[in-house]
This record gives sequence, C-alpha cells and structure tokens, in this order.
Amino acid sequence: MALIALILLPFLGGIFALIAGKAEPTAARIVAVVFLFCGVLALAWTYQHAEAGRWMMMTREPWAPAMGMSIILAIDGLSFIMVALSLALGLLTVVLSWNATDRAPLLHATLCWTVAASNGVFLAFDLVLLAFFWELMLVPSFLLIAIWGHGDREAAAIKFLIYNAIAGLGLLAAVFWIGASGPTVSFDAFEVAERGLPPTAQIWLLLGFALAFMVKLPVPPFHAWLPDAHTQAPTVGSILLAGLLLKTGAYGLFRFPTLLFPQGMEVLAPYGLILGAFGTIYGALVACGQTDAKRLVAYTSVAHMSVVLMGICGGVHFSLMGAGIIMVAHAFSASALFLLIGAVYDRVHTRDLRELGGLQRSAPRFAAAFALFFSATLAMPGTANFLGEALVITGMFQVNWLYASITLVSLVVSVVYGTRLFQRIVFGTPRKAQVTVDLSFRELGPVVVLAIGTLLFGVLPQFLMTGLDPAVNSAVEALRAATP
Amino acid sequence: MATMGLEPLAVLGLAAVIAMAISPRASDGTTRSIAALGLIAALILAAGSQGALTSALLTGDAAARFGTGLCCLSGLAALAILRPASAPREAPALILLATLGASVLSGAAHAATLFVGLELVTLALIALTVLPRSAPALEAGYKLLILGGIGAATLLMGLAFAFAATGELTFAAWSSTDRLVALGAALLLAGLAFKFSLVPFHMWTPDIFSGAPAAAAIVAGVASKVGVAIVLLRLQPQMPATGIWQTGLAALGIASVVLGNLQALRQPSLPRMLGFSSIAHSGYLALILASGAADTAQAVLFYIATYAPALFAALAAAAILDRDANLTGLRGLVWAQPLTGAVLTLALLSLAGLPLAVGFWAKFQLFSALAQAGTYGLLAVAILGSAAGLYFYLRFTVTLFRRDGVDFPRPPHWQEAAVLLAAAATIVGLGVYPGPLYALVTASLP
Amino acid sequence: MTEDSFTALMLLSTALFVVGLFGVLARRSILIQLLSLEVALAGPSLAFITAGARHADAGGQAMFVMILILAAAEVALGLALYLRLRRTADGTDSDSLSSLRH
Amino acid sequence: MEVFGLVLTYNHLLLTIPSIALAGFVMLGLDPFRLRDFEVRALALIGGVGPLIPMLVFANACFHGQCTGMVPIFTLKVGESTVALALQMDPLAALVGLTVCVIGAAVILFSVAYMQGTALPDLRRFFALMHLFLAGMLTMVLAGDSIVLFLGWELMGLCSYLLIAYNTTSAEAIRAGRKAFIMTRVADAFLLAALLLLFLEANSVRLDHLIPAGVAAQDGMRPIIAALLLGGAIGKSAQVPMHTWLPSAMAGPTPVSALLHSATMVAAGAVLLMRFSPIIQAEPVVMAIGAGLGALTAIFGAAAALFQQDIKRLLAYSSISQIGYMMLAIGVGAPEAAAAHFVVHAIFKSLLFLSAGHITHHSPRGTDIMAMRGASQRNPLAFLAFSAGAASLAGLPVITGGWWSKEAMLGAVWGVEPALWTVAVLAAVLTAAYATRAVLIAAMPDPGSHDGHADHDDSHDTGYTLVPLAFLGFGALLAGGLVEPIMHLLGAHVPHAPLFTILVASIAPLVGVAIAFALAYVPALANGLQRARDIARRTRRRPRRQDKPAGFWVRIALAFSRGLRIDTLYQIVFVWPFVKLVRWLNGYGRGVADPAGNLPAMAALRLQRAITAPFAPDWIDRTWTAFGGRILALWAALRRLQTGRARDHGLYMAAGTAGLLLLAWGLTWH
Repeated sequence: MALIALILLPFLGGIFALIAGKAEPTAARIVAVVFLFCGVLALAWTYQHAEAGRWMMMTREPWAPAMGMSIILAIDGLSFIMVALSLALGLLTVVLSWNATDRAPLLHATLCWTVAASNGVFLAFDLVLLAFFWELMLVPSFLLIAIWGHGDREAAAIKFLIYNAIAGLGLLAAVFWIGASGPTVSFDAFEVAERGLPPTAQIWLLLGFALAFMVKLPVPPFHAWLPDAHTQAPTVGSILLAGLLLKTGAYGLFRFPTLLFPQGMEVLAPYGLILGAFGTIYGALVACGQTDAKRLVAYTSVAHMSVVLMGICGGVHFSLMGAGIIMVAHAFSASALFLLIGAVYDRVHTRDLRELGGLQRSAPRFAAAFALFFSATLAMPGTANFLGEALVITGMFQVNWLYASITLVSLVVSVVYGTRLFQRIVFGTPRKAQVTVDLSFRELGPVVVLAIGTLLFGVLPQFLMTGLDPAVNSAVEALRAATP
Repeated sequence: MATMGLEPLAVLGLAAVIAMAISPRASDGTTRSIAALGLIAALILAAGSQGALTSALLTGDAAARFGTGLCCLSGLAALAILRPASAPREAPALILLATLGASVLSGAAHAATLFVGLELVTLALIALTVLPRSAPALEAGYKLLILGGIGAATLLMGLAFAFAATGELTFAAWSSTDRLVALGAALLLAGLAFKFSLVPFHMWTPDIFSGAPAAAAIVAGVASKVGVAIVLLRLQPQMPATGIWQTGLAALGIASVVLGNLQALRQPSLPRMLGFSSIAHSGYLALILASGAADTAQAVLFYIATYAPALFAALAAAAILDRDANLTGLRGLVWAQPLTGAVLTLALLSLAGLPLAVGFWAKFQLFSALAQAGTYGLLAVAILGSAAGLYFYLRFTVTLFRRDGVDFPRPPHWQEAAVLLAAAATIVGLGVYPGPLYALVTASLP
Repeated sequence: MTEDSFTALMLLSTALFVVGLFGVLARRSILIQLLSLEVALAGPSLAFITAGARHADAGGQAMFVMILILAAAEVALGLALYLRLRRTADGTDSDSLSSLRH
Repeated sequence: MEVFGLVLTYNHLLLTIPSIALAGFVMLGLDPFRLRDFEVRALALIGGVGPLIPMLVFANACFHGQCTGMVPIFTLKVGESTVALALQMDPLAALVGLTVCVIGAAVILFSVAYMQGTALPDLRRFFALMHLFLAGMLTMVLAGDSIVLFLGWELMGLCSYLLIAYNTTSAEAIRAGRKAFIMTRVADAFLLAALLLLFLEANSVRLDHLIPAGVAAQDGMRPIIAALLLGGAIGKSAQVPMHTWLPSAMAGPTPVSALLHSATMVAAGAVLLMRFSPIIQAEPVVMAIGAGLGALTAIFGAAAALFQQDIKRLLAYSSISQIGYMMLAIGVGAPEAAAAHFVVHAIFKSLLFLSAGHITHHSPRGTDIMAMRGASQRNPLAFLAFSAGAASLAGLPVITGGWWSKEAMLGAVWGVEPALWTVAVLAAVLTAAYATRAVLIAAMPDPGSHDGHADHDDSHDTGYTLVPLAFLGFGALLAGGLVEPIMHLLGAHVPHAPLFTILVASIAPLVGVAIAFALAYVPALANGLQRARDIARRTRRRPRRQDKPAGFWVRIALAFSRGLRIDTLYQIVFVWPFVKLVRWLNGYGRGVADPAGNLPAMAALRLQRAITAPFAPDWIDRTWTAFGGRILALWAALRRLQTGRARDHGLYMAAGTAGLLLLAWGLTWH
C-alpha cells in the first residue's frame, strides 16, 4: 500500500490544496508541502520495510480485471531514486513558489499532480497503468506552461503536448499489441517478460515504446518541443520539466526495453547509439549559438540526455550506471540553472545573454551559484555529472571507440557553451539589465539543496550506485541472454 | 413480473404524446417536467427490465436496453440545456420523439423498424433544429431535410433491393450473397452512413452543431449515433465477410477520420469543431466495425458511452456561451466561470483521449480492438487521426486558460450546471476506474 | 409475375430514384427540390411493391404505406420551412442558403 | 578511528595538505563570518602557507626514505569493478608537492601586499580561487588514483579560467580565460580518455595498478594510451602546437601568472608525464614525438620571447620554452632531470613574475617591457631579484640553479640525440638573450623619472613582498645544489656528458648575453629593433596599414634576427616556422599580433562559428514547423469543400453512394 500512497498522497495533496486554497489562499502551499512530505515519509517507510531480492516492494491490486488490467506497482533502487527525486523536486518547487500570488492554489496543486503522475510512471509495471500515467503526466505540465508561462505560452504548451502525446500513441499501440498477444489479455510487465515476445515483434514494439521515451528524453530530431517549452515555462515548470519529465523518458528507456524486448534492444541499440551520438554533438553545437539563457540550458539538456541514451544503448555495466547517475545529476544541475536564470528573469525581465552581465559585481551569491552549476554542466570532477559522464565514456570504450571519442568531443564543446552562458551573465558589465538584488533566502534554500546534491553525489556516489545496481545488472543480464 | 422489453418505448411514446398534447396550454416547466419524468421512467425501466422480447420487428435484448438507456440520458441532457428563454414549448416533445426514434433503432431487427426509427429521429431532429426560427437554424434544418430525404431514399432503395432479392425484411436478408443484395448493402450503408455522419455523407453534421440549438446537437451526436451504431452492430454478423460492408466501412471510416480531423484543425467555433470531431469519432467507430475484431461490439459500445459525457459537457458549455463559443469568446473561461471552464477542459481532454478522463479508455479500446484484429493500416490511420485531434482540442483548452479573458454574459443555469457536474463526475470517475463501464458494456452485447 | 416484368419494374424504380436525386442536385428552387425528393422516394416505394408482388409478401405493401407517411411528413415539414425561409431568403435559390459553411 | 567506514590512520593526515587550502577556499568563498579586509588577508595567508607545514613533515620523511606510499581513502563499487580512491606520497609527489607549496606560499605572501587596495569582494574572490587552485594542484600531485588525479587536474583548469578572467570588466581577460579553458579542455579530454582506457586495462583506478597494467597493455592499446597521455600533457603545458593560450592568459593578475601560468599548473603536464613515464618509455615513437615537440617548443618559445614587447608575454613564452625543455628531457627518458628542472624553473620563474610585477605595479605603461626601465633606481631590491631570476633563467654557468638543472637535462639529451641537444643549446642561447635583454632594459634609466615623485613610492617594499622575493632570489641562485639530490631521490644519476658539451652549454648563455648586449648597445641594431618595434606597434593597431619600406638599419636588424636561422644545421629544420613565427609574432606582414599562435585558435573559432551559425536557428525544428504549415494549408483547402450549399452536399452524397455501389459491384464480380 505504501507504493499506492506514493502516488495518491501527492495527488490528494493537489486536490486538498485546491480546496484549502478556496478558503484561504495561503493554506494551499502548506497543504501541498504537508502531503508531499507525507510522500517522503511513505518513501522512507518503503526503505525501512524493503524486502531482499530484486524488488524492494511490490503491490498488486485489481483494477479492471475484465480488461486485463490490474494495479501492479513495484519499486527497486532505480525507481526509489527517481521517486525520491520527484518528491524532492516537488517540495523544492512548492517552496520556490511559496509567495506566488497568481492563482497560487492551482499552481501548487498542479505541482503536486505532476509529482503524482511521474511517481506513477516510476512505479507502474502494468503496461496500461504505465501508459495511463505516462499520458497523465502531460496534463499538469501542460497547464503549468499554458497558465503561468511567459511569452507565447499557448503555442509552447500545445507544442509540448502534441509532441509528447503523439509519441505516447506509439507507446499505447505497442502496449495494446502486447496485451492482445498473450493467451489471455494481460498487461503485466513481469508476466510478459517471463513469457517473452517473438523477436520480430519485439523490434516493432520497442520502436513504439522508444518513440514515446525518446521524444520525452528528448533526442534529436525529436527535441524541438523542449526549448520552447523550457523557455516559455515558468521557473518551477522548467525545473519540473528538466528535473522530472525528461527523467521519465530516461527511466522508461532504462527499464522497459531490456525488461520486455531484450532481443529487440539487441537489434536496435546500435541505432540508438547513433542517434545519441548525433544528439550529443547536435545539442551542444546548437547550445553554443543561443542567445536566450533558458534556451541554451534547454539545448544542453538535449546534449546530456543524449549521453544518457548512449549510456543506455551501450548496454554495458559502466555505461548503464553512468546513464543512471547522469539522470540524477542532470536533474540537480539543470534544475538549478533554470532556477537561477528564472531568478535573474524575475529581477530584470530578460534572459537575453546579450543584455545581461555583471552579476559577479552586483550579486556575488548569484555568481557563486552560477559558477558551481556551470561547472556541473561541464562535468567538472567532484560533481555527480562528471561521474556519470566518465562512466558512460568508459562504457563507450568497451562498446565502440567512435562513440567514446564523440562523447569526449562533447565534453570539450560543453566548455564553449558553458563559458558562454556563464561569462555572459556573470562577467562583464551589464549591457541593459542590471541585477541589483542578490539571491533571497527563499531562493538560496533550494539552490543550496541542489548544490549539496550535486556535490554529495559527486563525491560519495556509493548510495546511488548501490541503488542502481540491481536495475543495471538485470538490464545487462537480459541483453547478454538475448545475444545470439 | 414478466416484462416484454417494450415498456421503455411505450413510456417514451406516451410521454411524448402527453407533452405534445399539453404543450399549447401548460407552462414550459410542466411540459419539461413531464418529459423529464418520461425519460427517467424509461431509463429506469430500461435498466431494470429483464425480459428478452423477440419479435420479427423489435428485439428487447441487453444491447437494446443499453441503447435506450443511453438515448434517455442524452434526452435528459438535451432537455436540461434547452435554453429556457427561447425554447418553444414543443421542444420537450420533440426531444422525446427523437429519443424514442433512437431507442427504436437500437432495438430494430427489421427493415420497417429500422426505417421508422431512423425517420422518427430525422424528422424530430429537423423540427428541433428549426425551432429557434433564426436564419442559420432554418438553413441547417432545410439542408438536413433535403439531405435527409436523399439519405432516406437511398436507405429505402437498399432495403428494397434486399427485399426484392430475398423476400425477407428482417436483417437475416443480408446474409445472402446475391449481387442485388450486395448493391442493396451499398445503398443501405450509404443511408446509415448519412445518419452516422461518415464522410462523404457528413455535411449536415457541422451545420447542426453550429446552427441548431445545442439540444439538437446532443440528439444528433449521441442519441441517433447510439441507435445507428447498434443497428450496425446487429447488421455486422449478417453481412458476408468479404462483401461491401467491411470494405465500405473501412473506406468511409478512413475518409471520416482523415477529413473530420483535418477540417476541425483550425476551426474557430467550438460547436462546429465538435461537429467535425464527431465525424472523426464516427470514423473511429467505423474503423472498429470494419476491423472485425473479436470484441468489436464491446469496443463500439464502450466508445460511444465514453464519448457521450464529453459531448454533453462540451455542448452544455457551448449552450451556456451561446454565440460566443468560439476561440476568442472562450478566452479565460476557466477564470471567469470556473465550473464551466473546468468541465469543458475535462471534456476536451477526454475527447483528446488524455488520461484521468474517460476518453483515454476510449482510445484504449479503439487501439486495442484494431491491434487485436491485426489491421495495422487502420491502426495507423487511427493513430494519425488521434494525433491531429490533439491539436485542435488543445487549442481550445489553452484558450480557456488565457489571461486576457472576455466577459461572459450569464452563469450556467442549475440544470446546465447539473449536466456539467454529472458529465464531469462520469468523465473522471470512469477515467480512474473504467471497470464497471466495461462490465456493463460486456453484459450488453447484442 | 414474370422475371422480365420484375426486372423492368426494378429498373423503373431505380430510374425514379435516380431522376429524383438528379432533380434535387440540378434544380435550385426549393419547391422543385422538394418535388424531386418525392420522386426519389417513389423509387423505393415502387421497388417494395414490386418485390412484395414477386414474393407474395404483404411486407412490401406495408413498407409502401410507411414510405407514403414519411413522404407526407417530409413534405409538410418542407413546406412549412419553405414558407419560413421565404421571409428571410430567396426561396427560388437554395444555393443562397449557404451561410453555414467551412 | 573509523569514520564513514574509513579507517583513519596517521597517514590520513596527508588529506590535510589540500584540505587546508580547500578550507581557505570555502571560508573565503562562502564568507560566513563577513570577514573584514585584514581578516581576509590573514585567512589568505593561513590558507596559502598552511599546506606547507604538513607537506614539509611528509616530504621530509619521504626524503629520508620513509615515504607514506598509498593512503586509501574510500572505495566505490561499480558492478564488478572497484574504484579505490587514494592519495599517495612518493618521492615525486613529495618533490613536486613541496615545490608547489613553497611557491604557493611565496606567491600568496606576495599577493597579500600586491593586491592591496582591491575591493573586498574581489579580494575574497581572488584568494578563494588561489586557494582552490592550490588545493587542486596539490590533489593532483598527491593523487594515488586516476579519479583524484583528474579531479585536481580539472580543478586547476577551472581556476585558471576564473583567475585569468579575474578582471571581469576586461573583455580581453575574459576572452583569454575562455581560450585557455577551451584549449586545456581538449587536453583534458585526451587525458580522460587515457585514464579511462587504463582503468579498463587494469580494472582499477589506483596508479600503482594502472601504470603496470598500461605497460603490459596488449593489442595496440599501449601506444594509444601513451599518445593520449602525451596529448593531455602538451595541452596543459602549452606546448607547440597547443601553446597559444598561455601568452594571452597573461591578461590575468601577475600573482596568478606567477603561480598558475608559469611555475605550477602549466608544468603539471610535465609532472603528469613524469608520473606515467613507465608507459611513455615503453613506447619509443611516442617518446620521440614528445622529445621533438619539446625541443621545438623550447626553441620556438625562446625565439618568440626575444621579440616580445610585453614583459609578461615575454615570460609566458619563456615558460613555454622552459617546459619544452622538461618535455624534451622526458622524451629522452630522463624524467628525473625534468623533475629537477621543474623545481628550479618554478623558483626562478615565479621570482621573475613577482619581481617584474612588483616593478611594473602601478606603472602607467602597464606591463609593457619599457615599464621596466628605471627599476634599478626605483626598486633596487626587486631589480636584484629580477636579475637573479633572469640569470637563473639564462643559465649562467655554475652560479645559477638554472644552469645545473639545464645541464642535467642537456646531458641526458646528449646521450640520446645530439640533434635535439643542439636545438636545446640554441634555445639556451636565445633564452639567455631575451633574459638579458629584459635585465638590460630594467637597468636603463627611466626617461620619465626625473619629474615623477610618485615613482619613488616604495610603499610596497614591505616584508610581504620582499621576503618572498629574497627567498626566491636566493633559491634561484642556489637551487643548483638541489639538482643532484633530487635526481638521487628519484633514483637516477646526473648524466655524465662529454666535457665539450658541458663547455658548449656553458658558453651558450654567455653568447646569449652577448647578443643581448649587442642588440641593446650597437646603435644600428638597437635602432633597427626600435624601428621594428614601432612597425610592429603601428601595424598592430592598424593591421591594414602599408608601411614604407623599412630603413637600412632596420633591415639589418631584421636580417640579423633572421640570420639566426643559419647558426646550426639542425636548426634549419625549424627555420621556416621560426622565421614565420618571428615575423608573425611581431605583427609583420599580416598585422595580427601573434598570428601564428592565433592561427589554430582562429581556425578553430572560425570553424566553430561556421558550424554553429547555421545550427542556431535549429533546422530540425524548422522542418517540423514547415510540416505543420503544410497540414494547415491542407486544412484551408479542405474547408472549402464545406460549401454550405445543399446541392453540393447532395452531390457528395451521390458520389459517395455511387462509389459504394461501384465497390459492391466490383466485390461481387465473379
């Protein structure tokens, strides 16, 4: 039941926040925090009562048996880390929007719902349930962009939803095929994995799954929604997009292809590697040419998530582990950068790199925070990002030297865009917009949390590695078994 | 008590006669109350009756009861959103008649009942359409009359062909492989496609949605569609497997999905967009029917049942907004009228097939039926159609949340609010827990 | 009834249907369109009578009666509409009724 | 004692060496106590000098044969592999670490006075970054595994970027910092690749496993690893062809140049190769490449330095050249000699930077070489220190440290490849020439000092500046005595070169000095140089301007400088790039300052711009948008179908019916 609570608590938190907000607008945020915190407690309970073996905990409840669907939730280290991340980012965004005045109850409710839906994705092992949460997740994010966004938010919101919902159709179609393929209609991922699917079908089904995951990831050429969505989204929206939504794509790729379609993965992984390699360089190069700070960071996300794709498609222990670590590290560093850029935007109402500058003189705390997360983006050793990149490169050396060198090149290019972002904002003299107010304590809190996360997992990553190990191992074993 | 399965029809007919009889004298409220009572009574009877009437003309099986129930619900919804100010007193009686016609259709097993039911719906619908007596309403009514006449003639021609070839007026006639029957089947399909608003027989649909009162659109969009869908389901097993039926349905379905979605793409008026989208949804149903999947019937009934509440809610919102129900007029609706706005959002998300709204499960049924049947071409069309559909539903959804809102003339009437709330509850309730509906549908196969 | 006369009558009824359909499509006057509709409906009526005669089945006649009723109702509605329409639009040109489009 | 599963021993005190500096960084960087100016300086001093104390203890033990060796910190499990992080204290680490600590302490001591008058936040930032750099460098030096090594390596790069761009309002400084960061990052990528490949070979990150595994690597892996290591070292150490970032990095403050860009960080590449010398030495080809590049760099740097008009750039080229010597020594299999030169070079080069910085501090001419004029009167002590450093750089025989270490290297070179030795000796000549030239200019009277009273403002001649100058000055002269112990410590002997090579190498600096005197005091040459300088300066400002044909004496001066190329046979191999480089460096012809050096960077930038510019609008996005537009056009066409006319609608229906009938007809055709 704790697993169901992990999904329900944030969901109910959103509803109650909305109700409480009707009576007293300030009550909404407290309700949201309380419910999210209860989610954290439930997660802690899960950890305490973890069972030995591959899965820490598993729940099966009937849902719509006639349709072959049941509620199957399971948690292992990977899911645990992801759920923890989502709850943490949920709390962080609520705190960050603590003093929001514009439809604050709805905002806090939407944040809670995003967390609830992505928790669902991280825990669901009934394929229909997965597809359900997969699509559900889009709705609150869509609202976040459409209601609280900047600029041409409607177009960005529609673009976001269209890309992802269409990709989700691929997932849906594949899921139904799987459901109908067995002796009885069943969407139980474990059962399907046990039964095994015909190898040719696996390729097509994997294509359906991968479409959904890769658009969400996003991997070029499916990334065009991301820069717009990130740019127009409010700060909290950008944080959840970068920290959570992209991770659901990575999680999906990490988990399901090897679980359900090992043979298909064996066939398609080389193409995934090509796509990832292309995306890594492409994202980095495009990032170098951006003038909007948020867009720049968005393209760096494209580059980094493409590295994750490479890591996953590499299919060796190192690369998978590296991909898992980048998932966490990128959640911290990209969120923090969006937070900082958002804070700059709040003060001077521009994100144009040509107009910004001189933060180092007027707002040293800002500058220091920028410096830290800028180095995290460059995969500076000591940050979790480095660990992930290094592991992926190691894995790539085992797979194909070409990909390893491409990743190394992207490390060099990362300096080009990283310094561009950093020095245009922090150095020089402000051309138009002078930031005069340094980070407030309410902003500083989340920044410090993210900084600690980045550095802690960079220096002491054993917790992450131990957590990811079972998932990585079973992925590697599945691939090994699938190799003819 | 041994019931015959005819009670709902009898109650509906009786209520229609009473409502018509008292309408010149009695107040609007009384007429409506009587109509509502009649509908509710028919609904209860349909839900409660057990007997299976088997006559040559009508069947009273579970599917017929399911169809009657859904028709009664749509009748109630139509009744609730009739604008009190402008609705003439005959409207409740006409709604009852249309409901009756649709209910007869859902029980039809014979050329005569098929024809009578169809015409009852059409004529009542025409009358309902022209009731506001405004220029667009008259125009829509006239076009429906002319096109409906052609449609009826075509259908009758088909029935006559089959009768001529086999001497059989029941649906069993269609199992013949005679060429005349095949031609008749083509004509029948054309006639039914007209009522089912499949491309290219769809032209009247958007007019009804935008020109006529929203109540008429509900009747056209749900009640008559339920009836025709059940007729199609009943005809399906009779038809030769490789005949015109499957191929024609597939062709019409593909055309409807493609054209309906494309024409809705940038449509600025909400009801008109709903009209085009209803064409697309009919197309999805036709695709399911054409696929010949094992559980076609479940999928079709489930799909219609999930489509109904979303359409009720959307049309109720359109009725509340009246002439302003277009992209500019809908700006900021969520902030100005939270109930209407939120429910309309839900309805649009449901139509788009996003989860937590029941529409997700409709999409689920559609895809799984097509996937099960192994008709991947049709599946691809359905996926592409859904993808395009996302765009225009979301365009409206986004508009609802815009900040630069406009003023809205009136808050929803309590009846409209009731429709909205009931639809929202259904959409979300079934969206989270679709099991009961699926069980109901499984128990209601023809 | 011989097979030849059956075929001839069926062809005639089809021809009636087609002529009526053509009338609706070709003529713009609302009245003429309504008239053509009646002609089109006469086609299936004749076909039902013919088929009923061939199979010695009273169902054909029953259908004919019902089609008559429909035709009457449709004409009644159509004429009422025609009278209404004449106040707002040109009754001789149904094409002018095209405000609902796109 | 056990903390977090880590069993602490006495040896873990090794951790304190970088930690003290790191703590200084954290304190100054976060500033939790709102320190005042005085406190910031005090803390800076503590953080700067602090690491020296434990370092002395450990190094002393190590020098007496009781090295601590590997000190495991903690171990990560990555699947079946273990990543065992560790520090290590071996003779090389002790030597380099001690040098870094000493130089670091001296430079920070100097900076405390030098940075006087800086705004408090900038002061904190400066010292925080200096501390972070020290921590990074010490981490790299003491690293016992490849991860920690790379951590330190990258931290240095980051600090270098932030410190070069310390003056954040100067576009030039920011550009220079970025250039340095990007170019060194390329090297970092090489190094990372090498380290990861070694990790895969050894299945361990510990250096004591990595290096044997690297030596034993099969399947053509070893040459690749060795080449990658060399690539990493070349980039970080600003060797040809990746040297261009270093001269522009002189836009940073002088103490930064003294610490990072001459003595320690830049030489880290050489240290890296010393560390991994077993792998390098197993690959003769890579060794040969390293030696060749080292020699090329040595002579190129020296030649370039000779014609520099900016004292800091002169010293930067000098650093390039000197580290080229170290590379050369490593390339010929004498990393011990390189280590010795590393120590000596660190001392005299930081001394040169600090004293030059002291002399030119507050000068209206900035760091132009002419700002040095009059130093002998204004700052006699600093002048003496500078002269000592220059003498050591020039390698004046016997009395300077530079001579001893250079001699050790040259001896090793001689034993392997006399051609490289010749190059090195010629570089030594040039080295002496440019070093002496700088001293001569400093000895000249300052034409502007007669009326200026502010010039005698010796307020900076406090203990903070003089103590490090004096200490380093004596070190520069006396460090020669260290060379032999150092090489013994590292387990090698000073090579015994033939007497005549020693003689030649000893005469070389004197030749250089003579050349410098000639250039300064032979009027024709001096005027020629002056004219050349003027031409250079004018054409630098206005690159397109066509100069009149140079005068006779100028041509003589230029011809003389060109004449250097015929001095030796081997030099001819390098003549062509040399002359070109000299011309370009002085802005002749093309008119871009340091064009040869900028060429790769410019090409890279041009390439980068050429590649990124078309990407900026994101063509994939555009394709999708166009696709969307196409769909909308389709919609516009289709909506015209809905004419609204009943007859048209009827026609569609009729057509549809006809179609269905045809279909039925066709389907029943037997």
